[in-house]
Amino acid sequence: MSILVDSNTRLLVQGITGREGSFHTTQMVEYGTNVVAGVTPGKKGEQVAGVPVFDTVQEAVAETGANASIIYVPAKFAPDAIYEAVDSGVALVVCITEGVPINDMVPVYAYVNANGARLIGPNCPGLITPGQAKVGIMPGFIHEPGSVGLVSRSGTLTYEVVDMLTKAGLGQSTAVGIGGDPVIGTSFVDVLRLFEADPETESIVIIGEIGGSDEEDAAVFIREHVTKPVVSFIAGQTAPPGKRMGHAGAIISGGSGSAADKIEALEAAGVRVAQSPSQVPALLKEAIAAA
Amino acid sequence: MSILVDSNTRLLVQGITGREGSFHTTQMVEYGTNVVAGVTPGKKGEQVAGVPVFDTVQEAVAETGANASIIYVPAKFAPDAIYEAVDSGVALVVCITEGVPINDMVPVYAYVNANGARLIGPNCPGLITPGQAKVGIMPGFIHEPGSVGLVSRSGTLTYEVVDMLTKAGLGQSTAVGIGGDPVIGTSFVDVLRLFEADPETESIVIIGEIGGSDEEDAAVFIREHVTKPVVSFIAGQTAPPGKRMGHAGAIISGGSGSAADKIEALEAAGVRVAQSPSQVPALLKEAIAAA
Amino acid sequence: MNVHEYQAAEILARYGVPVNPGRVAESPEEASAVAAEYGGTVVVKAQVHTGGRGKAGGIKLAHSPEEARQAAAAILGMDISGHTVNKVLVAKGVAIAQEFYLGVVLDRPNRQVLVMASAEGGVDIEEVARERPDKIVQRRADPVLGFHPYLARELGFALGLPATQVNGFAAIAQQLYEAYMGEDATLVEVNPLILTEDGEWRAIDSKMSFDDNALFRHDESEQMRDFAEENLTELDARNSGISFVKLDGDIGCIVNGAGLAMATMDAVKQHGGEPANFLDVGGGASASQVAKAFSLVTADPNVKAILINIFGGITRGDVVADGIREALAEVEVSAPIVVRLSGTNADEGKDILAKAGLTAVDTMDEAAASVVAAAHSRAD
Amino acid sequence: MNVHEYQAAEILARYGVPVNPGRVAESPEEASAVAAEYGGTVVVKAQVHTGGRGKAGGIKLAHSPEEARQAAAAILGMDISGHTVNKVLVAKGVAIAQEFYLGVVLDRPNRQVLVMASAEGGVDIEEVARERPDKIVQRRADPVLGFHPYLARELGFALGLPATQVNGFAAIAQQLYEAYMGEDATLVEVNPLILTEDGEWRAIDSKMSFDDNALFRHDESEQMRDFAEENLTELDARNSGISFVKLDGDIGCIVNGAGLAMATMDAVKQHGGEPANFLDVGGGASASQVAKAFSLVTADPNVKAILINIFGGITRGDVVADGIREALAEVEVSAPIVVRLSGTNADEGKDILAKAGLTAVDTMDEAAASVVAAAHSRAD
Repeated sequence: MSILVDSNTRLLVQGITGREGSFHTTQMVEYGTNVVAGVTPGKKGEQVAGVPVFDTVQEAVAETGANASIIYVPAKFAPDAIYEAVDSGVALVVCITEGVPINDMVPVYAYVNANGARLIGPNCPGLITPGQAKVGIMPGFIHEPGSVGLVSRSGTLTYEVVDMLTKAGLGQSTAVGIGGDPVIGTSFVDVLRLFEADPETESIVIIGEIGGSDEEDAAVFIREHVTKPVVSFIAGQTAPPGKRMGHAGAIISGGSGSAADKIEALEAAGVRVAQSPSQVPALLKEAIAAA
Repeated sequence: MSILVDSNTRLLVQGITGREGSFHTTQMVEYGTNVVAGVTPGKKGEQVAGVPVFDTVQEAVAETGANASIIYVPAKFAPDAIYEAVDSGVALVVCITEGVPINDMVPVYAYVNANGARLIGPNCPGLITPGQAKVGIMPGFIHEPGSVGLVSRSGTLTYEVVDMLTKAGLGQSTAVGIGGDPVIGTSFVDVLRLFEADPETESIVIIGEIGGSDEEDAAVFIREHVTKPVVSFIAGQTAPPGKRMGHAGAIISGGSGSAADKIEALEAAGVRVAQSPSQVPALLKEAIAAA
Repeated sequence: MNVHEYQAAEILARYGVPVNPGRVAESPEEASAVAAEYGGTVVVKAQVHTGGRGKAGGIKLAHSPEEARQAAAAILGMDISGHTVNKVLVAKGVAIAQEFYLGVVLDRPNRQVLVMASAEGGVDIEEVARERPDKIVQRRADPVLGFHPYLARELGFALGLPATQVNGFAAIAQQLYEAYMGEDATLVEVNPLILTEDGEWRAIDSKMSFDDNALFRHDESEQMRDFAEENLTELDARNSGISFVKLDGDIGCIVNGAGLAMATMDAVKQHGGEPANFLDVGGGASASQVAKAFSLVTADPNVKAILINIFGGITRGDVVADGIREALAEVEVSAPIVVRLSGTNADEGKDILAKAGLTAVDTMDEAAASVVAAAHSRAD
Repeated sequence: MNVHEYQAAEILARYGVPVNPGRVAESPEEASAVAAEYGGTVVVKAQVHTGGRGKAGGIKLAHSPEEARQAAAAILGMDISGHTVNKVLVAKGVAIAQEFYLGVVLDRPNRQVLVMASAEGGVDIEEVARERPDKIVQRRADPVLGFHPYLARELGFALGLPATQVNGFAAIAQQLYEAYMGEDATLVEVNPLILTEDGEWRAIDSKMSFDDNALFRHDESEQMRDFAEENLTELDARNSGISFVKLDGDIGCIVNGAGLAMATMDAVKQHGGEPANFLDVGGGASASQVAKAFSLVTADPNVKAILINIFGGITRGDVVADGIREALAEVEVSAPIVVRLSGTNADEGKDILAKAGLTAVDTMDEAAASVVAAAHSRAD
């Protein structure tokens, strides 16, 4: 098993003929992801990396049975693309797009949940179940199948940690980048719940960063519901308050959202928190051994 | 039994201190309805017909356990009153108010249903379970407890029919006025489903009128799901096309919504359709005898 | 409330719809001047609140200012289905490559707003809906989130538009939806919406109706009301809280409640009479309401007898009877009056009426039979 | 993006909020003229994008035009937490009966918009939230339907307002919400919102921040940007797609990815150094991006050494290395450079760098240790 995506995933790419969309479709197909369809309005009949292109999601789903979608359209059009996917019955929607206005995401979030779908992102690298499906922009080759469930708000920092895990012989069940924006579809807690329930995930790594209180919420959830060993790293210990650190969500406001608070909350929940990404594999082995 | 309201109904009146609200509260209390609370912002601490007044629905529900609400506020404020009731956990909301803009009711309808509540109206006389609860503006004394379930889009026309039923010895389980607007919370079909499931309702009377296709939908539902005898009367056989007959919904447009179409559909579903309200009791007795 | 084609076009233009240029004219000279300004061919169209203008000769092509003058002269003053033409729209001629239908309406059964389109434009869409329903494509707007851009595109693709024309079409579909919501319309229709030979979208004939319940927040729409097109009696009635619709018969009806009023008209008809009107005095039925109702009904010279049908509910029968008595003291009514009074305090009401020389009956059928007889005896 | 108090007040006034009269002045003379026009007492307030103006002496009462002139003279040019005061707001004095807090923010955990109020106005609301959370009342707007009027009234009643003041308060709460949504704000705050002795509501101090992601649809907000308040280097960086935040240390950082950039700063600190900046070159890391990053980092005279940390993902290590090489050919960099290259094509990248005279290390920790050592050796 694994969570959210696997070899049964039939992936649709929204914005497939764009620069990003076509590049990453090729990458995903090369990785072995079952990419069944793409959508770009007006480009029906074209192909990208051997994947047929349709005008609408509805049509693409009807023709190909796509059950997951990844979105590479510009920020201005991303909310519409999410609504189109959900309304067409796509159960898992991964929005890579960066820069979507917060006020657009608030109703999107409510709608996706009310309709029983799941959104990952926006402003995220996507997710990967090594050896089965890469649904995102992460470099596939650094991953290895295994039993570590990884969830992160970041992109390259995740790759950094994954690379270290793989080199330490710790393969991954699924690695999920939930995105760095203030309003995202899936939270740490959502992913933790899935990892806890997944028999193939035996330990968990959480890569957090400053801003918001998702890590604190995760700590509460871990204390109450997670039985598997958990290790964490929180980026931004040196970030000054009130400044946005790249990610729209990475800002310490009014004294809340600091790395210190998050680390304290996680440690109080029994999570081993690494001082640097390089410590993660050793801490994880320690946690697994102690479990 | 009965449907929707009975002696367990704990009624809240929104707009209780207004002219309409206070008059009808008195009438409902005199009928024996269990009116537990009223709301008019800023009038907390007052009383109307012995009923305590609160500033907000939330407070009224918390203090009195109200489980149904009736709304007498002006059209401009009625949608807000419905949202307030639903958000405060009131399961049944009856909106008497006339003249609510259609575009305001479209999201209200979706919201009420998404939240598992039920709305009757707007622009309706309310509903009554004789001898137990009068939740509306109908004259109580013409009703008699019994086994006829009555549902209607009209006000005084319903009273006309109820009066004849009572005089003919045919008491009512519940009589529901669903309202005359194009967008109403509860349709004929919704009420028919409840009557069909209610063991104390043994026969059903539908009072329809021109406009829309609710009667045609009711006919389809009756054919497929209703086992109890049904009699109907449709008002507006002489109404000219394209003109609004008082009710915002009573307009024959583009050749659809005519009384003839509705009568044809109902008769095809095995419903006896009266030529005038006065024929209803006799037709109903005939239908009951035939069943 | 309805507005004229040229007014609907003005509103839609504000929402960005590419409306075909046109100007309204109230005289042949004005029409000629507009034609001269545009140059080339123009279309002169009667502005009336009814369909079937084309068949009635209310739409004419004109190839010169002089022809436009003549066309306007022929159309102005014309009677189309009972509507007198007081204005024409002089619209620029345009080379049509393809005609479409695009409309926004309330989908009553689903309580949602529906956007409909068809490649069978320029014809009666209701006929298309009946006879070739597969030629109509439609998408429902989310009741809260609105009409998503992707839905507008889906309509365009479903019409079989070439890829290059889909975005232009989708934009117009969204503009029509925005106009529907923004103006509290009950109908927005462009028929035909065309593609010109140059591949441009143009709205050729626009139509809008508005929700009367929402006019309180649309002073601008209210100001578009064409009183020449409205039945002034109906407007007058509405201002008094009375619903009134003029009909062709000779039996005036005064009823409390819209459903009962319709049923009363039906009863009159069943008893061989023809109702002169629909009239709902509303909930209160005070003396002044009843007096107003009498004046509305008696203003119709065709009325030979009057039926008052009141079911006393919250409104008490004695109060209504008082209202009738007082109204009759104010308004002179020569036609015979039949009163039916039932429900709350009906007996007390009958006593009051008896003192005023009126006899009230108990049932609607009795009252209908009696008023028809009275009318017939006067007609003879 | 932040705006000044006077700009936030201008925006809120457009939404109907009863903002206390005030005018901005850039010289003591202008301030005096505004005071003369208003008459009576005025308040002269420093306009800077930072809190703590009161404590810093940036807010002064003035009872005459001359006092206003003196107050403005004292405040203009003042440094408040590193912000130079270039403008003051001269606001009309008002007799305060009661002070409130009213704000609209994003409730991140619930992904909804929250309206908060407190009868403890005029003080630091975050302190109230921490120490007396029961003094704050809040309601969440429906994510799709918005902030219902009843919710605004509930807030008013929860504050214990007299019945006569609830509607006025509720209207302002809704206006603030409308401004939040309409302007794509991330914060709208009035603190204090006051009741005057005459029972009138007045917004005394307004604050707004905007969602950078939504500025594309708000040219007017963008035009309110006060470049004197912005770090021009940060703005310049953003225009090149680079996220840059100036810090106080001496080790310049160039990293791909925001999370990795933060982690890199943390690693520098752990190894005894102080980062001079946060810098995320973004996804591409082309030669021109890297060159731009170099020029941003080297513009800081404090920078003693530079750490480049690249994890090649979709971005290939050899491409980044090429970028670094080309950038170094364009931009003169005197500070020592430590490169860490890992991931896709890292080995090819290292070869390229070696030819350019740069040695790349494998891990972030190594790189951090090495760059800190380099900086320290230069500092000595």
